[in-house]
Amino acid sequence: MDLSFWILQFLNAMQYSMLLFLLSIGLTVIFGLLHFVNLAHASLYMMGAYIGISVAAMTGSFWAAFFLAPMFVTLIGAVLYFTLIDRMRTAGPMNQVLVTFGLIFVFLDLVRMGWGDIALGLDGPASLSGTTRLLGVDYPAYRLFIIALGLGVMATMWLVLARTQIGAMIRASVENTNMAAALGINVSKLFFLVFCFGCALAGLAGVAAAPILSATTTMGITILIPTLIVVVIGGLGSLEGAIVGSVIIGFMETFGAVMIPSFSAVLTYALLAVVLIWRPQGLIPARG
Amino acid sequence: MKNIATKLALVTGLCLNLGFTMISTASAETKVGLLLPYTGTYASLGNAITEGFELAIEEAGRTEEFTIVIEDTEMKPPVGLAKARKLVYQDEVDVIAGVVSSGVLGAMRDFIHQSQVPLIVANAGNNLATGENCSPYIVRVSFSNGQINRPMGTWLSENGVKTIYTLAPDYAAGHQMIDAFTEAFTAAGGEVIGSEFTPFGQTKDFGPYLTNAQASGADGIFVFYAGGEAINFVKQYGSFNIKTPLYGSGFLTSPLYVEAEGDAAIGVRASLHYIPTLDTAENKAFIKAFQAKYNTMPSEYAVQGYDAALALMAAVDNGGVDRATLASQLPHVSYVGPRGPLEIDPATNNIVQNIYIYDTVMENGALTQKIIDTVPAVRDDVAGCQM
Amino acid sequence: MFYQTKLRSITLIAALIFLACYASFGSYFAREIVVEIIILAILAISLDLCAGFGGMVSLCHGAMMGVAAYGFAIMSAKLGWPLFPSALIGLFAAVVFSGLVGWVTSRTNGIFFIMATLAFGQMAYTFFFKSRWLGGDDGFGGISRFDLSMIGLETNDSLVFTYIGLVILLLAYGLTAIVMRSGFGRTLSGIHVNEDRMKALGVNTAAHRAKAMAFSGFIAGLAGIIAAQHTLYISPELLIWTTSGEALIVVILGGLGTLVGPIIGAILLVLMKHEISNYTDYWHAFIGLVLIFTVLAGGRGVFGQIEYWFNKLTQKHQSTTKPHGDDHA
Amino acid sequence: MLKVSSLESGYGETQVLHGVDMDIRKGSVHALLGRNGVGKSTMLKTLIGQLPVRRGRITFQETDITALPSYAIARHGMAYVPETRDIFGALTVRENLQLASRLAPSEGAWSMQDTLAFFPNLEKRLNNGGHQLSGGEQQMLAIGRALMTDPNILILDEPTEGLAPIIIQQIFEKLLALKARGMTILLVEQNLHFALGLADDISLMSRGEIVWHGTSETLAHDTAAQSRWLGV
Repeated sequence: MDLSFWILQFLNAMQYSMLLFLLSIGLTVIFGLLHFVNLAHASLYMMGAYIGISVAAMTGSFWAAFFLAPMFVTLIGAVLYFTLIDRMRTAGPMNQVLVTFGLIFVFLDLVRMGWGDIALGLDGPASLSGTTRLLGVDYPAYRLFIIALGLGVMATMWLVLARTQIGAMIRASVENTNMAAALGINVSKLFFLVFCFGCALAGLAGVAAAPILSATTTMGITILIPTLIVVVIGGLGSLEGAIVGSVIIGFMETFGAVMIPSFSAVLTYALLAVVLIWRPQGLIPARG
Repeated sequence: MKNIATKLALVTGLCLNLGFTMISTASAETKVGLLLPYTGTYASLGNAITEGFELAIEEAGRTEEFTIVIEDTEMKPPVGLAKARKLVYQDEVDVIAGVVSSGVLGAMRDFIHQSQVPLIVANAGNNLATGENCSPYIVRVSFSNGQINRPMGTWLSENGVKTIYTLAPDYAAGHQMIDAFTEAFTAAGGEVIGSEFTPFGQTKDFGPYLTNAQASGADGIFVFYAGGEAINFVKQYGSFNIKTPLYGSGFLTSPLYVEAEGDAAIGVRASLHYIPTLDTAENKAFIKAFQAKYNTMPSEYAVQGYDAALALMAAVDNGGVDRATLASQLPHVSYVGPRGPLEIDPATNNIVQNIYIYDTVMENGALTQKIIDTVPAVRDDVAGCQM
Repeated sequence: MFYQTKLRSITLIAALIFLACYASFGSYFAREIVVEIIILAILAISLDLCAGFGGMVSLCHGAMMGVAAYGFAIMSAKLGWPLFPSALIGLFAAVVFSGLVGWVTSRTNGIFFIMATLAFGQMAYTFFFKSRWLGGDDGFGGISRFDLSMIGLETNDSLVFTYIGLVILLLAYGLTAIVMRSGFGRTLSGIHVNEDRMKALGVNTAAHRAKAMAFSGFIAGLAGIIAAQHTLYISPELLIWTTSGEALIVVILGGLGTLVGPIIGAILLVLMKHEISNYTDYWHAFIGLVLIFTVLAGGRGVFGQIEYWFNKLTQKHQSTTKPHGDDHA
Repeated sequence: MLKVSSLESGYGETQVLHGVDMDIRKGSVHALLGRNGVGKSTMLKTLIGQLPVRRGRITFQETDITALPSYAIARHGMAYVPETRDIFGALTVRENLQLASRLAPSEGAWSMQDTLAFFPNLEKRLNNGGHQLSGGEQQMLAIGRALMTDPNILILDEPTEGLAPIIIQQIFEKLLALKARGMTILLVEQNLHFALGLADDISLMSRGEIVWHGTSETLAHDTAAQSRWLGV
């Protein structure tokens, strides 16, 4: 267990944290602004992976998939928004959970019809296929790319939220929708844009994860629980919460797997239970 | 496949209800219940087994002779048991074939034993089913978890691998596979210097485990993973550029998934009971027929379904006409199939078959399997089985 | 608050008679289906008393059921205890587990409560999944059914077993209805509507919620005992969160907070699943669409909607029942 | 300038406003007075589009805004300072102000400099979070934020509530200054003296209806109306 071992595990933890972050941030921002618990977010992640695989198969280019899949997923999200999400906004969390739970089933079978039951894989870009030397260890370049992507999205979102007019508008709307509207902010439009952005991130996470994880029909349901745990531990609706939650879960699962493997299966659940008993609103809840 | 079968059944049922029953009582046909998952994680396995099964019956030109009733187990033990009861009591099948998950097999075991309806297991590898919990009515034509892995343990040790690090998902089958390997490997003089079980179905990132395995300094890593987890594992192994060679249960680089694994699968050495590149007349004919019908390469699961049907037909040919005679004939089946010579061991009712050690290689721009060695006629110990 | 209205009594009796007839005159598999409905209906009633009256949407009801089933199976099949004491121990284990979960999660609400119960349920699931002694994910068999031969009942006969299941379903319903109608049930509804006010009235709301969960655990435990005796085999599948999710679908489909609704929901879901899976492997999508439609149609559920129409027709008696669907919308 | 006729509105199943008529002249300060719970805040919320109009009509500067969403009404130049002030605590004072500023301000619009000049107290708090302000500062910010939208009418819901007398005096002077600049103001107030000192016109509300209307001078002398409708 020398230093390079710990550096490797640190990078593993970072990579997993960033993947969780990409997924949970969309979910949490949508919740924070729309007060909508969108369980189908995980299905959009799955759609990102499958659409990515198809686009890559058609164009022969990973990067085409990387850019197009999130767009397609956004399109799906937009359709969902106008058919279901918008009219469910005031229907209360219980109904939202149920409707989007129903959507998970629908997407599950849509994927089975479209792509079949056999697990599929996506090849990462050739330029990132090898390993790169970093901090004295050889680490898969694609995984570094995921880390960079996560950090990049994180930094961009932080900048946009903290430093721009639209960021201030979003923060204001999260805190008090009515007051924001009374100041002339078109909150519905803002909601829609943020929802689309969240969907794009889910699709991005899906296509970005596909070269590391395979695409299976159950990938949406299996990622849903860790994503929800991240969001709930961090505090629903807050960017900081999503960051803290992803990093905690990513690091805990990674180091749990290495150090106390026999408990790693329950570690996350135990942490979730402890956090909710100790701080029922999560670690960094959103204002409002 | 199921759709067509059920639609046909539906049409017949609706239009010709009376006539249908008359026909079925008129001819001396055998009624088979296919009990497989068609939804959930194992749906692709269920479909592959069904394809193999139907191909064998069709090839033999005996579709008139066998009525197939298909039921979905959803990989849930209670559902599997309920469907088994339905097949036995309501459809009154003569024999049941299928069963993918060991949990479903475990749930059905007592019921099958008591109702004395023969069951041809076409996948579920639980050692206990042909060991401690064996039954004269349960015959397995697929494999046992131990059978696949023991030969690899011995073979690796004999071929210069001294230390091994093992990884498998943390569930019953994972433990059985690794235990069998470890036992054989240690018995042959090797040493397992590290072993980890990853949370089943939850593990997405194998990075931490791979890093651990590499750090252990073992001569090789031996793993059992199947399905989506196999793809993840092999791809992640490849991306870390790990120098420690990867060995595994052959499901790891099954032809069903090897394409999704891509280049990372090259050089992985594994053991399995069927390899599509097996150079025998039986296998070539089988592959040709399979490709003609389904336009895809058969997997080991398809072969298991195929052999389930072959075993059934052989038992019928030897005089099996009803539940009791089929049950008594099935353990005495032996023939040469796509995977080579095979027979049922009457002591355990488990299959006796060759285990192939193979490498996944790149040939003419496509991934394919190269057989390195054959361990002939691998037979399980009686291991507490009392018929 | 719960009222045993005429409509509910009639629907309950009609549902039980329907199930009895379906089992008696249907094919063999009809009995399997009816037992499946009974197990799901009892579990859904147990969830309805938490979610419909206490506002506690739990995702650990499968685990509550599973703990009872495992408790019973371990005592009887693994340790060789007699069946009835084993069943009592199973139920006791479920009550303790549920009460504990209810107690430690009593400060959480809404999605946080859902997630907290999910966490505890999944921990229980993982415990049994990983237990080598209990066969891990493969589970174990060797369970037997109650010996009721002294009162002339052969429980191994599937029809008799189905009838016994129906009786237990009726018992579970009756018990839950009585408790929900009592002061205990009223207080539970009061906590749901306004927890602070109940606190101000001197109610220990946390303890009350925990007790409600414990009682719910008892009812779920009944489902677990039936499930174990039905399959004579047990595996962790019973405890996984999707089992709870299915129960929740049933409650919503039938009508939240009505206790009769869950029975109707269970009948509908199970029959629908079996009918549709005869035609297509893609029945999940269908269930999903039904769920979406149910919520979009007002979220009252099938029975809740009927009750709503019925109450509109008979406005005179408007004081009796108010569909709970509205409160939770 | 702002004309309301037969307005009906409410929450859920309860109707609060039962046909309200009002006419607010350009450049005037109009006070809406009444006891607690008669529907004054409901009236304001309906005007700015937070509550749907059930019946009746709202015309603002010759435009029918009855069915417009809240944000569109705001963009027509109606600015609202709620009773609870609703400062965005997660935003800094500067952001609270910038948020309200129009992307394309009209000629002579309230700029950041104008607002800060008008409320010098806010200038040194610019980088503080909204949640760090005192009650008086919050009220200044709420008004300043409303001004940043460059309004044609300023709607204030009980601006003096919960504030110390010295702060109330400051607010009073600020509103007087705004009036002098020609700003149209609709004011809901509990503090009669505050209202009488500021308003030109007064409407008294009771049970969701306007029951008395006149100039503030008339009301000042009509003790009967005061005691009947305001309980003074």
